[in-house]
Amino acid sequence: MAMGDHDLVEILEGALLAADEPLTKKQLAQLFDELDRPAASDITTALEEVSSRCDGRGFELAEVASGFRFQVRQHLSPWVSKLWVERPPRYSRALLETLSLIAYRQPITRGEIEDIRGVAVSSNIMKSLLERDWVKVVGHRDVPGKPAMYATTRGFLDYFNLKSLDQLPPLADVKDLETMTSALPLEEFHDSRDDEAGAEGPETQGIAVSATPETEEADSE
Amino acid sequence: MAMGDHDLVEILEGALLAADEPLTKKQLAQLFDELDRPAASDITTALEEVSSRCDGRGFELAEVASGFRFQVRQHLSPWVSKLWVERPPRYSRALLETLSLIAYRQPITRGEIEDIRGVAVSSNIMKSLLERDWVKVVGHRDVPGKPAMYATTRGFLDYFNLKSLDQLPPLADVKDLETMTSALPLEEFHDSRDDEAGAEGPETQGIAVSATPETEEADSE
Amino acid sequence: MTEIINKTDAETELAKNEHDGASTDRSPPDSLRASDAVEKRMGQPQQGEMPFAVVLGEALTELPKDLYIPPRALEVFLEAFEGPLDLLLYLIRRQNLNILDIDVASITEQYMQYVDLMDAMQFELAAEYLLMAAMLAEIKSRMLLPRSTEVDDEEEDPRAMLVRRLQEYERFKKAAEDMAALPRVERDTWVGSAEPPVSERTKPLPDVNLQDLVIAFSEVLKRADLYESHQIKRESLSTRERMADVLQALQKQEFCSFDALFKVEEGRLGVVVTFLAILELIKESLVDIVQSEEFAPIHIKARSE
Repeated sequence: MAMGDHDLVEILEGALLAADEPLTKKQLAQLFDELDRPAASDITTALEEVSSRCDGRGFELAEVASGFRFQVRQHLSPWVSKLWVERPPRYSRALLETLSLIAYRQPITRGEIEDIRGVAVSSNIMKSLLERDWVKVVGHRDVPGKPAMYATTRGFLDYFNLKSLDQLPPLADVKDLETMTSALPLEEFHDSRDDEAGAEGPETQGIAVSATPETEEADSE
Repeated sequence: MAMGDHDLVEILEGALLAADEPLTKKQLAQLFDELDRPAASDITTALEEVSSRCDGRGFELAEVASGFRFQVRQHLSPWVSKLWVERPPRYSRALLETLSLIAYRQPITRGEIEDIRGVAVSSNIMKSLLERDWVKVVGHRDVPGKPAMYATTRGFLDYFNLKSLDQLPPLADVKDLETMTSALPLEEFHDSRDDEAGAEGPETQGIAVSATPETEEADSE
Repeated sequence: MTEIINKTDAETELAKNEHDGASTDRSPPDSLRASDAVEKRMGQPQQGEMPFAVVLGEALTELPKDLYIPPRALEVFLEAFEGPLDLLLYLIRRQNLNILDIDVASITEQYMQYVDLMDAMQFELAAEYLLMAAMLAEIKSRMLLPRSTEVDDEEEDPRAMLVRRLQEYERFKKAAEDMAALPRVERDTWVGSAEPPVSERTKPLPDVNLQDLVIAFSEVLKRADLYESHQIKRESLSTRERMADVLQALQKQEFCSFDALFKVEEGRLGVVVTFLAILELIKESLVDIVQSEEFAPIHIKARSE
């Protein structure tokens, strides 16, 4: 295929832009049939032209260990990096449950959390909560193994816009929320409440723990 | 961060080159903080500048279905294609016919494709098309068996360098039924032909008349 | 038509064969010229509609030479066609005929020849072709019969239907060819990309809203309720919080003066809460309370420290 000097520059530009990896001069030369193959010096000259054409543009030709590549100019990083702003991930249910137990039942050890949740609490969860500075170790329980006791931090209160733990919503509110959204038969609901009230002392009434087996509603949240 | 007009063009260039996917004007605008965000018209103007800066270079700014991207100029493909040892995948006629039916007739079920092609569509073809992300299931036709209805994706348009379905090559015209039957040298079928028009469902009628949706699309090009 | 055939190297033999076939459009070989002539005559309405045109049709049963397919090539040949409609289109186009002018009788004969070969070679593949053959035969037979207009009121002209199917198929066959010619990523163009600048990406942290937290708590309590027989009791939150505060204070110093844990500015309620917290901590064996002698200052000591 016929190819003038002008084309050589274009071909190199196209190839460098299309390639996923940096290209060496040798690789660039091999884009051409043997008969048409430009001399190494021509490639060098053409690459200089490619480079100078990038003046004032958002990208530049860079030579790195494995060859030549186009790269976006570093000073554009503040904007270009926005391309990869990730959507915040979501916390697992296990983490939220652990956090809620620490919030409502502090100080609490990991073992106690596990007893209530009925499953082990992964170290990652505790690590995430500590790193987020939502929980802290406030002491160690004087039982074998001296397990750490966790409590929530000021940072936790700040994040949730609470002045103190008193302001954590009482569980009764949750109950209302569920009553509104669930298709729970009303009688059953009342029965379970009555049973509960009967079984508990006055102190426990406020918590209004639901004894209904329909525990899955909240999953849909 | 301060940003002049000159920078806007550079930022767009950098972002378009750094992104793995085509970027829409909206996505480009979102690279900027709200206070700094350029108006849509500024982005358009800057993109025009980006495009004109590609004149005589080995690449161009292209607008495809999912946005703007830089791409290598087609006339360079003889050289640039040498970067890859493997030849680009070839697609069978069966696959392309199936794909074209989905493209021009979407949403369409596999059975409808088979009716027109007069031959079964292999599961492999549907699988390939789905895996390549060229087609997707957009619903199920409300007939026995609830067959899936297929439509093409943005990925399909991007791959074939199209901005929208309008840009598909126009579908060849079909002589309408009148012309067709008058050309039939069969007088004895004359009567039955009258019934034909009445007996046809909306689908077959669409084929016969020239005002079918797909021809409209093609015409508008 | 040649592009259909010239697909793979394996088809060379066939392609050569078919090249002859395709070229009949321009210069039909002698073998075909005769049949062309017949077809031309048949194509004229006055002849084609004569019931006894069948005689001429039968005369065509002698296979034109270009129809011969070496058996080994049949498989490849069939792969070159996308089904019965495609084959039929090929037969029509090879004779440079408009679909609208097809001579069913003649085409049926030719089609049957292929189907016969196919039938012997690979029966499974032949099924769809056989169906078409049956349809062609039906059309042909109907054309041969004198027909009363009333009888077929309910039915569509089978030939018109076939022609329409052929036309429709041909449109999409063409569309597929057009689509194949569109500039394609990875073949005709490549998406340009450059190394992105180095960036210090900060990973955003998940958001949680208070309601999620409360729901999580109610969930876990409900579940605990199912696991255990005892009821979960309400704890006074402020007491719990204060317990944590006391423990926190005790972490910093080994002993803490009992008085120092109370803050006058919190008022009576604060004092009560703190006192309850300390009692609870003692009950839970989390702290020790130390008093060296009567009325001496009371000190609190974290037990685990």
